[in-house]
Amino acid sequence: MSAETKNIPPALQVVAPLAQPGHNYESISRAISDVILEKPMPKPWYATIAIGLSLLGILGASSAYLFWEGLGLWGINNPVGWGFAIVNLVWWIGIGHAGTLISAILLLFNQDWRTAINRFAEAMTLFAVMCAGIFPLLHVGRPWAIFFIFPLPNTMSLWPQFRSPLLWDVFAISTYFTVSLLFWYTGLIPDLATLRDRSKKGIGRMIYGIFALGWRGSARHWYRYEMAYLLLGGMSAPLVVSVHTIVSFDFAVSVIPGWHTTIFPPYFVAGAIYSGFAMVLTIMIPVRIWFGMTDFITTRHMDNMAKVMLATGLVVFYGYCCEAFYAWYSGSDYERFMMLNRATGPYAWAYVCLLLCNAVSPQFLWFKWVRTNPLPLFLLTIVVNIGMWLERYVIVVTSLTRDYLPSAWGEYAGTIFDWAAYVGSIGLFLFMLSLFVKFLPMITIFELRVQQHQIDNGEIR
Amino acid sequence: MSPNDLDNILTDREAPASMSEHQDVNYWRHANEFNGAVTIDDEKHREFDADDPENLDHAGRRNFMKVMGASMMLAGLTSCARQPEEKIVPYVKPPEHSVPGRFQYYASAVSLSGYAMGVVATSYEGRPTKIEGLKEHPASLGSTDATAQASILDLYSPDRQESISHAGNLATWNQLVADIARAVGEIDTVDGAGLTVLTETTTSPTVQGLMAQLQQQFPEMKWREHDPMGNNNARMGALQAFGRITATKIDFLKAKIILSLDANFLNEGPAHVRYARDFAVTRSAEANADAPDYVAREHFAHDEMSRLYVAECSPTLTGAAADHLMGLRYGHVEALARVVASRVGVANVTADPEKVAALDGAWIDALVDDLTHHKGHAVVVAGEAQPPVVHALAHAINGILGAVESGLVTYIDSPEADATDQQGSLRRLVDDLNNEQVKLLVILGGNPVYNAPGSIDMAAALNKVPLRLHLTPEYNETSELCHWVVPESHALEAWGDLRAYDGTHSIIQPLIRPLYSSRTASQILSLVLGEDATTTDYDLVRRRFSGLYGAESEAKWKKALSQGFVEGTTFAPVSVSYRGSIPAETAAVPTEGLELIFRMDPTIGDGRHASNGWLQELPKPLTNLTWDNALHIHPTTAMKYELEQEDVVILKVGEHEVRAPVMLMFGHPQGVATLHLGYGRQVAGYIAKDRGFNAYTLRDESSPWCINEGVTLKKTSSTYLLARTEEHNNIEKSLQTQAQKAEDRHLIRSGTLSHYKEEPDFAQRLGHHAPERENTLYNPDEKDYAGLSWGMTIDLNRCNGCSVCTIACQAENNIPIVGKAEVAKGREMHWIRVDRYYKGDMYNDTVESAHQPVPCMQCENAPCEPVCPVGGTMHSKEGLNDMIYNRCVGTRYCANNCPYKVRRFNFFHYQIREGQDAPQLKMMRNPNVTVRSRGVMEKCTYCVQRINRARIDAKVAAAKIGSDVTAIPDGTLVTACQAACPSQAIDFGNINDASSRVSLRKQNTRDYGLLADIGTRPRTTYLAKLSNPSPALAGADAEAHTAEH
Amino acid sequence: MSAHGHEDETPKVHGLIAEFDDPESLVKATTKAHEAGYRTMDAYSPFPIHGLAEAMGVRGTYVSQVTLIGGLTGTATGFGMQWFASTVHYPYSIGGKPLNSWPSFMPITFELTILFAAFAALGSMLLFNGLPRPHHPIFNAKRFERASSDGFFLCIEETDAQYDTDQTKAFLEGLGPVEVSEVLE
Amino acid sequence: MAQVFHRSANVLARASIVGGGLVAIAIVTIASVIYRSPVLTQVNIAKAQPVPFSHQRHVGGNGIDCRYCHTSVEKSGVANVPPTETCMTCHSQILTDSEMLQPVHESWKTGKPLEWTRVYDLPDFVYFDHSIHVAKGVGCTTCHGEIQKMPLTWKAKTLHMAWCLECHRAPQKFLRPKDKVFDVDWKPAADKSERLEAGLKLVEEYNVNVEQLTNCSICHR
Repeated sequence: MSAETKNIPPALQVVAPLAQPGHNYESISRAISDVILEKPMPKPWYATIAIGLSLLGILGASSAYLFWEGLGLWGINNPVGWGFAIVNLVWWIGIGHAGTLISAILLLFNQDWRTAINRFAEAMTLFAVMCAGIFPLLHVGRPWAIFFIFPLPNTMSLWPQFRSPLLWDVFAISTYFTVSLLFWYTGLIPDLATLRDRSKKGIGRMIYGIFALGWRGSARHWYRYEMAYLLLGGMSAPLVVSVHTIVSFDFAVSVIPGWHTTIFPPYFVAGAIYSGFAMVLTIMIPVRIWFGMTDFITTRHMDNMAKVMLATGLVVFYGYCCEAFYAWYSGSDYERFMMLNRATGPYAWAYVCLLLCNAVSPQFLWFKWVRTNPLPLFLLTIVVNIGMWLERYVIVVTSLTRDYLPSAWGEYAGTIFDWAAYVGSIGLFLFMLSLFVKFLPMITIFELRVQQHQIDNGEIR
Repeated sequence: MSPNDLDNILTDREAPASMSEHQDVNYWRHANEFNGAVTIDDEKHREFDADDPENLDHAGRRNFMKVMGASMMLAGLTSCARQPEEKIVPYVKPPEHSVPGRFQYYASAVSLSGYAMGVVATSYEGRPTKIEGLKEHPASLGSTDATAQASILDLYSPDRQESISHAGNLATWNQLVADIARAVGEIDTVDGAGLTVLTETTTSPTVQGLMAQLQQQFPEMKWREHDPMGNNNARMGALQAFGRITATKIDFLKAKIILSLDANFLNEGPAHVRYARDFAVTRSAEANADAPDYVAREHFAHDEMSRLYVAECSPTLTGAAADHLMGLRYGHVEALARVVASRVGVANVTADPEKVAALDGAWIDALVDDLTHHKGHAVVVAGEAQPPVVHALAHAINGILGAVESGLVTYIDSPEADATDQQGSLRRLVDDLNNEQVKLLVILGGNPVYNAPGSIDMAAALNKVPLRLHLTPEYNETSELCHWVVPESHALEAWGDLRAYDGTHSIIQPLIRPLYSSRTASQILSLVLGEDATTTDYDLVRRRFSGLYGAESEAKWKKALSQGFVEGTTFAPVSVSYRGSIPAETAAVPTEGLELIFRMDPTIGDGRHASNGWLQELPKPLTNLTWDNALHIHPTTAMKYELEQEDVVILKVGEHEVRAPVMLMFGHPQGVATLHLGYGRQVAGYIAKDRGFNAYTLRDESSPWCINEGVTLKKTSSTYLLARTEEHNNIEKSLQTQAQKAEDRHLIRSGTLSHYKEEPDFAQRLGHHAPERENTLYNPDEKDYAGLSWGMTIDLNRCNGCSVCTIACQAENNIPIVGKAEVAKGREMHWIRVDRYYKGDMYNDTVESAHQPVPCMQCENAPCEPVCPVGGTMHSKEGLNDMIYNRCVGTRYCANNCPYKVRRFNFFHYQIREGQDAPQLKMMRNPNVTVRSRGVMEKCTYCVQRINRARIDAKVAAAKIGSDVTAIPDGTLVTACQAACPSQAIDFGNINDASSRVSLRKQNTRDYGLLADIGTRPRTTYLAKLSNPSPALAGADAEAHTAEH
Repeated sequence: MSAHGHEDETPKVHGLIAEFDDPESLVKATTKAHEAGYRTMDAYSPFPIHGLAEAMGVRGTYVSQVTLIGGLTGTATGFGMQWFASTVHYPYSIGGKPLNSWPSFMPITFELTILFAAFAALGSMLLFNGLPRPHHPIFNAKRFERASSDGFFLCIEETDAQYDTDQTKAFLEGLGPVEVSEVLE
Repeated sequence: MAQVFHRSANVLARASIVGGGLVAIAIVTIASVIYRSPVLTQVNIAKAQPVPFSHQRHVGGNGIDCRYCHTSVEKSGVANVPPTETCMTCHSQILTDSEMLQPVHESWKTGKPLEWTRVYDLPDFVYFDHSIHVAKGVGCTTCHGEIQKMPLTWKAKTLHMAWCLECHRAPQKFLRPKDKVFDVDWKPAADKSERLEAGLKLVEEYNVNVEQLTNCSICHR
């Protein structure tokens, strides 16, 4: 069937195509499943998993020692009760948001270009949330009593305290993880069937078979399947917004100057998407090359993601401005001093860096050249990742070191154990990603087929 | 058992006991009724069996992984381990009058630099657990100072000398007896020539009596005294003024104008607790007599307030309390004394005009004017650090000002056992030693090798003595050089007696048998006397007692034991006459070069408390420094020497030198530097060893308090961490910002008396106002606190910042020390801290500072509560902000969200860390307060254990008589901090009872809530601070004082 | 064909299967089959094809309704739990807030709504689809592995009222398939 | 194409999904059952003691009042375990040469205390006060069970917090007239409503501040 392009809007005619021409259903299936079933893993993959594993080791060792000795090993103190643990938690959760956004919200907005990247982004979401999930456990003073925060049957006839934002977090994050997992798995079922049918080895075939649940591509099944998939997407959209809103409540609900502000929910969500897209790109740019996915993940995708980053980056910048403005406008000495101290106090360096990373650097994304060239874009995403970590650092630390009573002011600096936990979590992330690309299709095959079908029909290009 | 039993939040396994009505004399028992006294073995037995939670503490730690594994494995539903089996070990014969599980109270006394401080000691199942003030005792009036509070820790200190040793080997009492007998036998032949007894300042009648016996038996023996601080200048001053040594007693209740010549009378000296109390009374003026909480004062009108002038060369809390403060060099104090003396009309006193020129004329004019216009109500107090002549001048001025007639100043015979010139005494001792005239040296307490002035080589001198005995609570530098080292009994485990600053004869009675093979000074003396070696401390004290009171001694003794002191033994005034001869002024004061001032350390004293962790960790007033001493200098002076905070400098005087870290201190006189004595111990236990530097080595025998010539200061490249309980980066800048913010936020509200009279509610007008209770989404009436409802007020006008509240709280609530490193990280655990804020221009020679004790505010809208995910902290019906340790998982969210930052987190298991893990420390713990484990948040709950005890007792009592009113009489239930506070700044009680003291205080127009503007509705509120500047000087000062406007 | 050999009685027939080489012809064929009155049949494709199910006369599914019910259950559970715990079971005063401070209960209520709904959606989809079903006769069909990459199949099952081996085979061949073959149980 | 799975796999697959759920529930249930069982709570498990002291004999048989030995129960938080002296008040006359009582006589001679094994052992952060409970009409047997029937003493209740709260939330269900506090044979009215009514009257009469009883600081400090 000829690719007639009459009904393509001229604007799209010029941009890169969603997929390189010359593919058909079979070639698509092969291209992706062969990575798992046939081809050997590229060298960089071995490097990545090695790094991941060693960092993971650091995480294990440092956590064990932490559990044994106590939180004193960290830099936290009075008045700074929260440090790296919370910073990392918020950072990881934020990163997670891109996945759900791409798979759910773009699905609802019917954005074709999500097809090639949503599987990967969703996987990232899951792993990011896992990384975030380890921090509450490390963070509490008595991890062996952490079950107190779940509404479990107990002989004390006690309940958790439902007014606490931390408890909201527990529910929000665990729900977020579960739903993302279901969503992701639902998307996987048909591809697992493909792998089942294409793999020769008995064991692999077995395992893929088990998880494919006996999917056979029946029209009736597809019919309900699409309905369920749409519903899950519909639910994930508000969920993803709620999660970072609730995370921001940890701060917004408190009384601490610089935390107690209503701007946080929207500006946290924007920041989350911002950092999420940055991380997707950071991972995607090398991966598409290593695994020869350039046919399906084209500059078009990078261009679009970069645009989303630019948009959310601007929202975040707007958030910073609002913070400063309202600090002044509130007329409250506490707020004004907080802002002043942020900009000129002992942690000014962090504030300046974060402005450079999050407010200035994204401006480069106005240039198409930056958006469509892997290297500059890759570097820029790294910068943004750092910037977003600093943002949380600034929020947590500057406010706590200087709040109401000058006599109770303090200082904070992470110790080696703080850093160990942080890089350790990155190790976990890399390790999980490596396993993912090794054993599961990194691009949704059946949706690519749909896309191919539409391309063949000239509905899109 | 629930899983949280498993981790190690555990407490001494006892049931609640009573703290109620401990003022009631009948509650105290005679220790000699207490003959069933438990020995250390029984104690060990009871303490360290499985029944002791602390053992489980360790177990808990050992099984930590198991426990964690367990709880996690079972998803926290259950824990797999069963509560370990515990034993109950009842008495065989129970001691009389003891009810298991209830406290018993004994009236006794502790030594305050040799003088008596009356105390009530609490005993639980035979172990002392707490010390409170003795209401009827003149030196206490129910309060204590920090050292008295902390002396309970000395009893259980792991650094105590436990057994008699000879040349470093364990020895027995009998070997000692034999050896001493031999030595005494030898000197006996020559009337005791060669026998020397060295004591510190003591007032013990028993020791006095025994010494008298000794001198009788051995006419040639020598009694030498050395006390690194003491009050020798006062003695010599009296001698100079009156030709005889007397003690000065000041009745501050009569004092309207006070001039302190470098005297820190609020925090130092044998009477400072009493003086602080009386002074506070003279400060508590009220705008109108019908102020609800106004208490009439004998010599003062309701709106009248004393005025305090302080001239000092090193910042003290007395200076901080001053209405007019003058910082000057050491020598100028004498100049000031002279000029004041001559101007109030003391005959033939001259002042060097050159020096006078260096002083602030207006200041002196106003002062002299005040003094002369308040004859009979004006007093001059001279500081121990000042030379005798200044004391003499003070006596002269007081005479002229009629302070003596009015009874404001009373002269009495010194209560000391042997009031003598200790400076001379030390010199003679050293000469004797060096001339090898001493054959047997008996050192009773003290540590001369460490704390003798550097100009004396005590070690070398000592080594010339053939036989040396040292009676000491802990093994120290002196013990190291002595053949015999005998552990000295603690006041809570031995019989003894002391006199208070006014001569009151106080009895020290034991609550427990000596934990170790310790002896008392009296026992050693009786040994030297060759008495039966089994003579007990009890025998000796009784003997002396009957010696003093003859026939009626039996009755008096019984009464004294239940009262803690012998009634009517206050010394009668002696009439003395001023000899009117003040020698012309001595050498000029060098105004160039660095001047070194030596001061007793504010917390560990002259070093005798260096092994006390509580005092080491108590932030030193004004500097918030812990665990160290330093070279305190003004930032400007520092700039001159290009020094910064924590730089290490080498101070050299003569051939002696020390390496000292620099501590910048606003308000410190320019060109002057203060060194605190008492640090730099080399031979000591874990707590004291190698902390700070030993400033004694720079000290000179002839002028022990100041060196103003030949001081060289060399900056080194190294720095030294000083652990302060406030933020560390750039102290100068941050202190300024802090001062500024404290001002902007109206944290400390203060005004002048005159302004207060015009605008009685000035404090309440300051700052933003708390949101109206109605301004809420919710129904504001849902919370009502019927029945009991607790509240607290802290009167900033009374508080002088002495920090005893912090230690009292630490003792009452089993609060651990965390050590220097942790303090430096900002992890100190004190539940009530004393905030210090500077005011005005920080770079003045003197700077105003205010103090604010901050415990938990028990906010009604507590920000900490809603954020806790597990309900580990919530509100009680009595308005308390409860903290439930065993529910806490340690998210630290509550601490973050506390605007007052009064919550404390156990970052480690501090209770069993080095220096804290000694088993005997467990005997000290308050059985009614949970010992917190690692990972748990903790904080002040208004001593809820005392509240519960009082409530239960009241209810049980009511139930007995079938009444339905369970009244807790106002004032019978006091918090630990309130009980200890010398100036009674803290009031606590039921705010639903309109007549309770605290309610009345809250109705005062000076009452305001800290940060109330953010809507926390604190239950602890503050009363604004007042100052009373002289109208003559009002100009500049008044501005600073009312800077709030 | 796995059903062969190890069963001694002649294997049962599952139905007839026709393979087509593109989505469009599969849809056409299915429509025709439905018009011809065939009912017990199913079409198989490597990706969802719009109109295919409709062509077999599928008219809607209850997945969405079940999801809604799941969601509402979640709401009830979430708020109910918090309300019961805070006002009935162990009421205590927290920071001066009322026992039933419902605004603070909203976040958890919302999260549980989503959680329950998500499980309902996936669960009902699997349930109605009769999954998991690892073994299915259709897998016996020739070249059926291509149904998960590029094969398009229509299978009229033996249980269909109109099913007749010869006629149906003829009918299917009339639809222009690549190949028609018999599927055994 | 060949089948990947055998027919039986279908049943297996569905079974395992359902089974998974059931197993999870089972684990939770079993765990909490074990947790509440005597294995951990030690309820109804008699403890070996140096002397096989029998409340059955002393209370049930001889009808000795609780306070004769546990003297401090009305005055103090702890109801003391009696000193050897108390035992000797009788046993210096009775059973003076009994093998069983050897340890008691031993202790009396040597002055070395007996070491009893604790039966009722609250977690150490719980502060229970006997005096107030006794004063407000909580009978001994309410918590200590039918002590007069115990040849060796055992724990009658779990001492779980939930158990404490049963009474702290609704004392009317458990209170008894003060004069019956030490009466081990006292039985509440058989009829439930009658019992509650009586209880409510006592709560009123002894003015028990019920809403305060659930404050955390009442038991935890």
